[in-house]
Amino acid sequence: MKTNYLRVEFPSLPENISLSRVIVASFAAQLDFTLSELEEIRVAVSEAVSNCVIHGYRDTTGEIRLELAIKDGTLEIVVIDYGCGIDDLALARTPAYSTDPERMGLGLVFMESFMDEMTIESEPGKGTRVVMKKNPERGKDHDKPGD
Amino acid sequence: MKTNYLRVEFPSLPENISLSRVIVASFAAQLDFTLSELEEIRVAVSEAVSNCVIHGYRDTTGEIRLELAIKDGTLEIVVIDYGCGIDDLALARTPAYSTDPERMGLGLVFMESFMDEMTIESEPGKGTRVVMKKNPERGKDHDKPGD
Amino acid sequence: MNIEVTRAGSALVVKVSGELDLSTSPVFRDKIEEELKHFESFRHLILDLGETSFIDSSGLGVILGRFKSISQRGGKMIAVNVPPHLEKLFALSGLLKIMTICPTAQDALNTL
Amino acid sequence: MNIEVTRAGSALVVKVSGELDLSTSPVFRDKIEEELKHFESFRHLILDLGETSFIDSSGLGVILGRFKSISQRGGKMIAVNVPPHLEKLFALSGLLKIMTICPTAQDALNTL
Ligand SMILES: Nc1ncnc2c1ncn2[C@@H]1O[C@H](COP(=O)(O)OP(=O)(O)O)[C@@H](O)[C@H]1O
Ligand SMILES: Nc1ncnc2c1ncn2[C@@H]1O[C@H](COP(=O)(O)OP(=O)(O)O)[C@@H](O)[C@H]1O
Repeated sequence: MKTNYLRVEFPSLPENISLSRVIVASFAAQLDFTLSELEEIRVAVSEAVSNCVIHGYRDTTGEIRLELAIKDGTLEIVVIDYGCGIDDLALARTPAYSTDPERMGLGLVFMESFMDEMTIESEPGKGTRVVMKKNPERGKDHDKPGD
Repeated sequence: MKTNYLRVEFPSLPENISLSRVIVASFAAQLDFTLSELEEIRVAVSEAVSNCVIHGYRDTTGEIRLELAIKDGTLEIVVIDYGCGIDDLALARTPAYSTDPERMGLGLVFMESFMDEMTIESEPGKGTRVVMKKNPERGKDHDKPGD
Repeated sequence: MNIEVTRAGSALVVKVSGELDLSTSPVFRDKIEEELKHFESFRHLILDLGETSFIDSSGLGVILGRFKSISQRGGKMIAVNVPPHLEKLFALSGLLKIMTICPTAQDALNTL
Repeated sequence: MNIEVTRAGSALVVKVSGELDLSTSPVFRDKIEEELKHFESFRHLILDLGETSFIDSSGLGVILGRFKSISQRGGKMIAVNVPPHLEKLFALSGLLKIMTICPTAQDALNTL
């Protein structure tokens, strides 16, 4: 079974959100995800990285760390910021809840819906760490050729 | 003038060479490179990362580090391995020279031809560090919208 | 992202190509608000998503914002040529409940 | 990368789609060597690069290797539908000096 990883660091600039989607989609393509699953992964990553930009670092620019891994046929995505953190995690996870009146409060909902597993750890003033996992629907008995 | 960076670490697996091309091309697209220049950048990165895989780590797997930056409108690409290193740099840079009889000895030639600047530092037993720079032909007075 | 705006009677037809996310959605918002400001005669907004490759919650947020602008004018907002993966997002976000979807721009114009 | 092999008289026509680099070139090499081994009647190799999106020096290396196999059989190797950015690589690498390029596979077959 294939094992691989990719660790990425970049500043919290809006134009790096699309870059993070490209990186994750290309990495995830090493597993046998369907196009529709890759689309879901792209949305989940986009939400997690956007949150670091908008909420974690707000009007400042800080560093975002993206850790990708393939372990036992599962894709693991970790998104980390060293920003303001989340005071009340349960509240933050409530659908339609947002501290920003302009936003829909759907980012965490999408991450939960589109990935098999999603956990958040956060410490106010220290930052936030989101871990997401997803398995290809087509099962684990299907490895890509040429490896 | 835009400033950005991206630092990436991944294991020296052959399937990560295409991944590194995708990452660099997406990052480089934040500057105003032509398609033909992006093609040249893709080849240069492919050569540098392939060298880490084939020569730097040979039959072992080690870590490759890719550091990308946009500074004053110039793309900078640094490719680092912690592998065997190069004994004789001048010899290595000779066109058609290769320590592997199966290979063409053109990797360093391509990197030099396709990038504006290319330097290598290497220490036998410690590893190799290649720095490449390229400026978009279309000039520095042309910044992308939306930044 | 690229935005193409055309006019059809009392409707503004906006075709979005590429990706609508945090970095591109302000451009989308400003472009539409500007058109609505300059042309008081527009009541409806037809959003053509046939060439839209990606939308996330930041993109949905600006779409919802335009729905509100249009509703305030007493107009309708209709999305057309919506690819399946985007329709799923619309459903999940609840936007499907307030926004109409039609197969094509012509179908949308016929309902106005 | 994907390889499509067809036969045209004494020539093997190999169409490569996608990227030819360190990770895919062994598959390319093995596929062609296998065909050449099984079918002694092939003398020539026509390499269709119309759908090849990327080649680096690892890819050029396996192309050169196939040129050598074919030369040993007294055959010719001809590249067809070569995109401009690949022709530049062929020139830089010196491969253009030993390998023929034709616009289409039919043109190549006509020269044999
Ligand atoms: N990385 C983060 N850093 C700080 N706060 C966050 C982070 N991610 C989420 N939050 C908080 O959780 C809330 C809900 O997030 P989310 O569901 O993504 O919705 P939205 O981004 O639309 O606000 C945010 O409004 C914010 O207060
Ligand atoms: N990262 C590296 N680590 C160790 N040796 C290297 C590295 N990069 C290049 N070399 C040495 O330099 C030589 C020339 O490299 P290059 O021009 O890329 O040609 P090739 O890869 O075809 O051998 C290689 O054969 C190898 O001996």
